[in-house]
Amino acid sequence: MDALKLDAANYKDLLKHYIETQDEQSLYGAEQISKAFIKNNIPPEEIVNLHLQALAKLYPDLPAHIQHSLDFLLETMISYGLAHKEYQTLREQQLELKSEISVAAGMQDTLLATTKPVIDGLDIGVISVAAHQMNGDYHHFIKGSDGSLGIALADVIGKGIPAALCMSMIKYSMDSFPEETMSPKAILKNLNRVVERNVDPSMFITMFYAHYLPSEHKLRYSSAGHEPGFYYDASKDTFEEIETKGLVLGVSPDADYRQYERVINKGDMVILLTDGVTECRQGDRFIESEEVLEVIRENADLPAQKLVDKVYKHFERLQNFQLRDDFTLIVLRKLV
Amino acid sequence: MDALKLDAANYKDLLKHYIETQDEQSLYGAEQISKAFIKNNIPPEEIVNLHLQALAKLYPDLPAHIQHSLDFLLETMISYGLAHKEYQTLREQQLELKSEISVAAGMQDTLLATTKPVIDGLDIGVISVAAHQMNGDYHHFIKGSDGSLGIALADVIGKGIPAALCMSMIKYSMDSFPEETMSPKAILKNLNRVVERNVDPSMFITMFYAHYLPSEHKLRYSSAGHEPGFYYDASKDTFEEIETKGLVLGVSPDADYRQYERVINKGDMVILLTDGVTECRQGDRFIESEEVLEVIRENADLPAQKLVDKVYKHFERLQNFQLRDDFTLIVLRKLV
Amino acid sequence: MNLQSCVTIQKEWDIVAARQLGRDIARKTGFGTVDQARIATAISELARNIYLYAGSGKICFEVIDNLDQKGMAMISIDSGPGIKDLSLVMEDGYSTSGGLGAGLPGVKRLVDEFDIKSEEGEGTEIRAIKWVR
Amino acid sequence: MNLQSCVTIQKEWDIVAARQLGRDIARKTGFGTVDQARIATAISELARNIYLYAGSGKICFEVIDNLDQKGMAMISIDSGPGIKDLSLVMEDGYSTSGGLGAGLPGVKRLVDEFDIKSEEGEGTEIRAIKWVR
Ligand SMILES: [Mn+2]
Ligand SMILES: [Mn+2]
Ligand SMILES: [Mn+2]
Ligand SMILES: [Mn+2]
Repeated sequence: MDALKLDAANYKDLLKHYIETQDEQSLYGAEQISKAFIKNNIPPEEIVNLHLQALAKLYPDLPAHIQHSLDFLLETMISYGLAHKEYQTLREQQLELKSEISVAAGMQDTLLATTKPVIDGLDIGVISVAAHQMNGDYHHFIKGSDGSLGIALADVIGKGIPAALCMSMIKYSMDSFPEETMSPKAILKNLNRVVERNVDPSMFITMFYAHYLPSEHKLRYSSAGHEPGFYYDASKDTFEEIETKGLVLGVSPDADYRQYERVINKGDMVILLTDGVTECRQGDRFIESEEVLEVIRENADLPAQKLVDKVYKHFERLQNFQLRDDFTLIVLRKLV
Repeated sequence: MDALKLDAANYKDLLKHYIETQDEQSLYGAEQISKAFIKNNIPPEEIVNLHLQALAKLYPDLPAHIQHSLDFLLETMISYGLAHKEYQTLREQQLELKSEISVAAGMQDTLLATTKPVIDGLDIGVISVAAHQMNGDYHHFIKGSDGSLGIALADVIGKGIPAALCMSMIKYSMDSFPEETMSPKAILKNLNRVVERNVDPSMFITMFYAHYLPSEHKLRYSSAGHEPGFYYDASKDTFEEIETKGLVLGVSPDADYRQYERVINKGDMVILLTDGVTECRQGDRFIESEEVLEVIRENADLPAQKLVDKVYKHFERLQNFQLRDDFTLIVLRKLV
Repeated sequence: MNLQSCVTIQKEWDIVAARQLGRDIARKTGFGTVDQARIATAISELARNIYLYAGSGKICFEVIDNLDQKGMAMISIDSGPGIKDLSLVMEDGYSTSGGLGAGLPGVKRLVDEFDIKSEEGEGTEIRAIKWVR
Repeated sequence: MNLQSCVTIQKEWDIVAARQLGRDIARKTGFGTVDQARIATAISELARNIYLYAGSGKICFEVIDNLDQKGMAMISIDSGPGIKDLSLVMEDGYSTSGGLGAGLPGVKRLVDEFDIKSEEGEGTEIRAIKWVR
């Protein structure tokens, strides 16, 4: 409250100067002093009181009705002061919760960390950004001893902490699979059983699993209800949707997954994504898939990593820097 | 903003009445109207503006210096208005976070659920209560095909969300162990490696693993820095601490765990617990372990489940119904 | 010695009477304008609480004059249904007012000391103290 | 057609000049007292941002007069180091002011439309629009 007394003098001087000159500088001063008040936890009703006292000193003959009117104004500010105090409590609670979540997010990052592998003749770009602190998208690269590459991409329906808990399950389960079962349909079948057993029925996971065999120029893949990716055919300069069928994980214990295969040629790209990419929203408008492909096409001559970074920046801005869903985009480009 | 216009007239009338009478009723009106303003998301600077306009209408000859002074006051309120808007955003975020955590807590409950097994000649009581929404204590019963019983009891140092994520790891890892390795020291050695690899160094887990072999009347156990349990010897009617040595999980990758063994006779009890039981606090005073044993002794003739429930109720009340740490207590009593 | 003055709360109008008496006592006790307004708001909340949930009760005031401190206690007493879950009621944003900083958490914020006792079926007693600064 | 008026920001005093020009334009455009004050505060934040992080830059104003809407754009342009993590900067309470509702999230709250472009090493351009109600 000593700070308040000091500021009271300050306030009176600024007010006097403003009344005399009506200059912008005093108003800038008003802004500064009110920020200092907020920093010192001084509620708005104190400002009204300060104002009344300053006026009374500056104008000893201040009419009674003006004084009474300011008493009335002060009374209306008490509720705002209460809301302001609740705001301060909320801020503290929020900070505590956020730091708890950030520890948890750090743990999750460590746990789910995956390294972009180096594969001869394959240019890989990947970006995964969480909408909130914890990422409910999951991607993982597994380099096989035969030189092949496994790519897992999953999305929990739901965000935040519950989604993150789910994702740890996927990770631990995949870790426990023996390497031989790297066929996409077998992996999805196994995971489906784990999810069905362990996760409550209101929670679903979509997943795309791809297995790239460099020696055969082939991509094998299966999907569990995951957002379809795109295939860029360099010879025709066209994009086409990667069509797949498959039930989301966790619905039925006996789900079987179809496995697809396609040959990949030089310059072709495989684009895998989660619905956070295709369901970007600009204001009230959902973007169209074509818009994603357009941005990819515009930047198609960039290396894969620069390409995905650019696409992310584009849609980050479009959404006003507030992602509505976790955003994961993987691009594979066959170089030779 | 139409509500604002309506309220403007209201405000002016109330103000006029107050200036004329200075009665309490107008001030009560001021309180009510300001609550309505807050409900309608009207920031404090609008109130000052309302006030100025009301005054100008009530006193057409309002002196210029009063007008200017209120303009100045209005300027100081802009920052309060901004803080107020941030407060509203915070409230929404907080509600969202809390509901997220409650979903996650539900998932964790499902995930970590364990059934108290039925073993001939063994009476089992167990209670586990979280201090906050998510439980950082973990216990699990595993009934072996040979009729033996595995009991895992763990405590993450730390509470809340990060602790919960840790616990899922323990659960998934244990699920993936083949059944043959049910020896306590092997299980702790395995888990220690998992924790060391996956969890950040600031996070520790203490664990007690016991394996009860009914055919041999034996209990084998190992501990990773866990709060010591107690052994009740029915023939002597005495309690003794179960002494164990062993590093907490996650400190060193190569930790080895000693395994202990003890014969259990009819009427004997094995009491396993986490530090939330022994470190109950009453006001500023920590309770002594003896106090726990006293309460157990007082209720020793109850069935094991009733016994642990009674102990919990005792310490819940002692702590004013606000647990400071997660509380888990397991009692095994050999019946025959 | 503390002299108690009380206002019975039965209808909404009584809230104003309690505020009036409380503000008068606050002024005489030496509270400044801002604290008078805060005390009046706290009284509003306590009285409205009685009016809305207990039907009837009373708000009493005590002037506290120790050697080192001067202050005022506001005591709210009712024999209504009582409060089942105290920690819930004291949680921000729980009250039906939509968490406008009002309700009992609001009272707690407006004063320096706050104590509440409640038994289901027997009633509630709240004691709130504000000290002159 | 939009006519731009700009104020160069190099020293703290320039913040006041930008506010002054912005407030004058706001008044002439038809904004009320409260919105004038909000516009001035938004300008303060934009200008202080340039002054603190970019060293120098400018704040420009455009009056927008469509058939159905009248408003004012505040454009902040600098060639400073740029902002590395835009989402972080746009987060409440991130700014060094200790989350007093100020910083760029504060500007966003004070206006009706807000757009920001930033390239590391190249600079930042912010466009904030407020409409006359
Ligand atoms: Mn998701
Ligand atoms: Mn998604
Ligand atoms: Mn713990
Ligand atoms: Mn503990």
